[in-house]
Amino acid sequence: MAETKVKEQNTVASVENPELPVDPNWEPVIVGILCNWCSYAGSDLTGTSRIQYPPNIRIIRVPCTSRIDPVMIVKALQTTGDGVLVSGCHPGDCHYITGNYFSRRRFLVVKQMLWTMGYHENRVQFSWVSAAEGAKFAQVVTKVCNDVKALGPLHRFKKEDIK
Amino acid sequence: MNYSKQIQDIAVRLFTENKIDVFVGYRKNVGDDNQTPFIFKNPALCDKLVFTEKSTHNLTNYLTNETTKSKKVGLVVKGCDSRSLNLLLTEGQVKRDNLYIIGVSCDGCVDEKNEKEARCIACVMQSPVIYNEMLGIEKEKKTYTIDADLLKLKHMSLTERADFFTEMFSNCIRCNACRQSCPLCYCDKCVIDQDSSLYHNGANTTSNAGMALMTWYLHLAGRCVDCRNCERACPQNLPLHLLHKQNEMVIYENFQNHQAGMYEKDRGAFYKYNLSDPDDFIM
Amino acid sequence: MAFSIFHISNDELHKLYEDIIKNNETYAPVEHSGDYKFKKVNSLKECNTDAPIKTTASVKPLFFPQTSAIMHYSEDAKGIKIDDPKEDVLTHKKVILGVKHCDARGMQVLDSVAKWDWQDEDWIKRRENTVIFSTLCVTPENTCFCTSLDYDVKTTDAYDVLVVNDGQKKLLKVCTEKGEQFLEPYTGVLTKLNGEGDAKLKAEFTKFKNAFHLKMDYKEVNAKLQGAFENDGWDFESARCVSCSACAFVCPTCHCFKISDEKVRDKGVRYKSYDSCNQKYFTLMAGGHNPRTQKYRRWRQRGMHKFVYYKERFGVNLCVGCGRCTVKCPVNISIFEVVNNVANNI
Amino acid sequence: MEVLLKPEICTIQEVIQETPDVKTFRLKFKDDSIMDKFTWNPGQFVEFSIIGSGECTFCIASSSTRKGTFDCSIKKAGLITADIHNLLDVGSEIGIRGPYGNWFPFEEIKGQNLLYIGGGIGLAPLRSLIQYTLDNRKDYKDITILYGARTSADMVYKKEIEEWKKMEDVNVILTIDKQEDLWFDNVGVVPKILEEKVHPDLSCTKVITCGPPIMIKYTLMSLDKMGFAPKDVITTLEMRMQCGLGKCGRCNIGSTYVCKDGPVFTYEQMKKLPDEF
Repeated sequence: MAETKVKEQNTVASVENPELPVDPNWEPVIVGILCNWCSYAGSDLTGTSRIQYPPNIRIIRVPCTSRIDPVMIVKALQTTGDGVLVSGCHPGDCHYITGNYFSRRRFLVVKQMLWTMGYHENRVQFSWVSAAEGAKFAQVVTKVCNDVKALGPLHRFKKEDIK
Repeated sequence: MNYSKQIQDIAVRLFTENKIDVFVGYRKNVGDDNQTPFIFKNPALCDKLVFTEKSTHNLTNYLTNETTKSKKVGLVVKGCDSRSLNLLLTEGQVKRDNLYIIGVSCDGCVDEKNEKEARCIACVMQSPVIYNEMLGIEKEKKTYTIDADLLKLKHMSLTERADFFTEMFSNCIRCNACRQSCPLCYCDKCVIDQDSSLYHNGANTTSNAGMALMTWYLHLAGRCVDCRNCERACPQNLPLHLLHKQNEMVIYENFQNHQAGMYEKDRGAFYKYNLSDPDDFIM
Repeated sequence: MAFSIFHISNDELHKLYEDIIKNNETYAPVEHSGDYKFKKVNSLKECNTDAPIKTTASVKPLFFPQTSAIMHYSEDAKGIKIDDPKEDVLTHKKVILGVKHCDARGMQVLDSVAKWDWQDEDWIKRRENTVIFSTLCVTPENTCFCTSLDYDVKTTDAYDVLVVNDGQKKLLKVCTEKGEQFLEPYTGVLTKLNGEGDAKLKAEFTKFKNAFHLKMDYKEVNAKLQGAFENDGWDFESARCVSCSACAFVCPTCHCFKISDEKVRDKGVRYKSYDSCNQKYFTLMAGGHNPRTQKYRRWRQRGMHKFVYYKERFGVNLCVGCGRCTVKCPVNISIFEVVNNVANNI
Repeated sequence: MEVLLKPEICTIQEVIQETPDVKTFRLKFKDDSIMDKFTWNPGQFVEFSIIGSGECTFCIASSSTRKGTFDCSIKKAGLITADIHNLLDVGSEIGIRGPYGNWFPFEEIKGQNLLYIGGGIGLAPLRSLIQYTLDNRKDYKDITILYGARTSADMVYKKEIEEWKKMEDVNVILTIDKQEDLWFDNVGVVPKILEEKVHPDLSCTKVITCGPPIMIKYTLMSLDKMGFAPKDVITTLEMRMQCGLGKCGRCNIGSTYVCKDGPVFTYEQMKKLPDEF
């Protein structure tokens, strides 16, 4: 009894749904979908430069951000992810010349659609991180991680038992 | 709005001139006043064709399946249907030479209760944008308005919206009627169908239904022409158009007022880009 | 054996229903945005036992849920562990009110597939523990044709009790031993009819039968369809089908299912869920061979299974004539129309 | 129903790479008491469940006379079979339920000459009956095995075929579709070799055949030509199945449930089915 009380005191209200308390010790799972040529190399640089960033991110490497079917983002949220970070080359720097211009359009639509469906806007975030921006990558991951931490675990539309 | 006689005459003419093998039109339903798609190869059946404000189905759906594949087809389209036809043509699903398109300048369709359909009130393109022959008077393109239901949804709080969609997905029976009725869903093997695929599962749980519908929405973003074949088809009467309208709105507002299928050779919004597309949401 | 027939006033019937709901786990049609679904109810106010058939989902999910878990499992370094099955709430003793008589018949028809060879224990238990109160429709819809098929509403024992309208009063026709036993504690409010009950029922049934728009000669259609495998009518009739599974999922007698796995990390569930022969992938085999690639082949399977094959195998017609598929079809294909047209297209 | 669909856990004892895309898995139930109770007749099939992937139907390719383990030969063809090939190795656990379906009429064909005609992976269901008949050799008269494959590399059970060849009372005829180096047996498609090399006694010979649909089609035509009565030709039908219990409706052809009334049919029975193939 005493224990639960302590626990309750330690929780903070979720930004997404104030009625749901969040345990501050809870660690989210962030699915990071990174483009091979910039962001993935950027994350490598973060590591080799020994810059600290939260270990919550699970990285999936894709050839280009335009290879990402928005369904992948939705799928990540449906299974294990509490948040998704998609990162690619800066506009104009795409290894395949125009890939990220196409994906930029999709990102906007998928972000808005998920928001309309009741996902908090911070659940899905996008960034441009070049291969030289190791420090930026650490910043981005830290920001996404903190944002999702404030939202609490994602329960909505998760795989669950039968209706 | 009644073009039954004209369409019958045209169909007879096309059959006698040997211009078509199959005709896709509407006929009256047996048993009630509604109409149903009518696909036939026998010229003698032409007199069953009708076209009134009850002709609501989008017949371009039939162009991509086996009934009409690689045959010469005569087809009736309204304004909205012609837009999806444009997309099918640009996406290489049908050959223009195989089609004889009878465009009808439409005044709006009515539903089962004889009230004008919501989509027709907000319709932007009542006259067909592609046709061989047009019936009725050509009408001007109307200005885009945001869907009233969508606006209502937008004013809800985040949790209310989430509840709304959880409710919607939990009512879905996953019969795939929406996908099958959609003229732009022509894939031979749909990613939703593949059992034990990475993305989808056949079991009907709320999350699986949601996943399937979200996939469908995202694959139709920038291509949906708001014919609402899906919503009419849904046996559970789910408000399927909402997220289509949402995507349409985002695309219209952000990508140079793009509306799907308005011109011949027009591609979906995601097949092109602009250097000045918004990216302020990206870190 | 002749079972009792009772007379009861509308108010008394409501009271009887209230009593039943109070004493039993009861399911009845509950409205949800215009549509009715069978759900557990706690009072008569929540439900509508006279819900129209057009908008009422069939009672099938109470015996054969759309999705049910076969097993839960987990996997670790030691191997696979299959969890013990959870309790099946549908096998509890329950009463269902307001079942359409065609639905009840559908459940009876499905008994034969559940009970041949391998015994479907769950189904049998669910059936045995359920008392079905059926309501005879007042006016048939223009899509219904239940009276044209191979069973007689007058004599069938697909339901335990049938409620028939008789002016201001209701007739309760008990059809099975189970129904008789169930009604025993409630006989206080019921007036037993002897000779005149049969006559009254007969009049009501005749009235009911005459009200139908759709009528066919079942024997003739069945006989003609047996030779209709190569009939090109299937092609013509199925041309406008969009190959969705709405018809199968709302049908009270479609019983095909698929088995699919869903695993996240090391835990998973195996589901059994509805499937439909109208889908292209239904018979697709590994390696790409598919005997039913064309729409007309799939429709032929559907039509013939409903009207010929099942009868051939189990002696009953699979279609019960509720007309739900016609109502829910995106392009208004009516199975009545299709089988009649094919049968007469020689 | 849910209880009937629950599998028992099996461990893979051995994996044999037969051809580039066929592997034979030797299986054993984790629980020995189930293994003891598990009996099957040649021609029956089991449902494989790969945890996380799904279920798939395979016939048992070994005879119940060789107890202790059972074999299934699997060709990589679809999603689940690809998972089987890629994910499973010795020691992996899978679920098995079964055996289901009917079997080759091994009692009725006693005292007869047997002619086995197999093509490609189609030897797998035959192997179960071949093993059975070899183990009860005295009950049967002449045994002829005609086996064809596209190339010599596509032949399954190579070791076992060599053993059969060495047996004096078994006549083995092998063929491949096109001539290869170092191939000294017959060349040509199965129906052609059948007509050329096999001269059976029509009065007391039963034909048991299994293979790809196109081979079956022409083999049946050849057998007709040779004068076999349809009731003497036994074959297996291929149809997608899921439950194996005659409930799920997937394998329905006419009023027949292939999973329950089949998969073994005589040519005579097959002719009566609606022509869906």
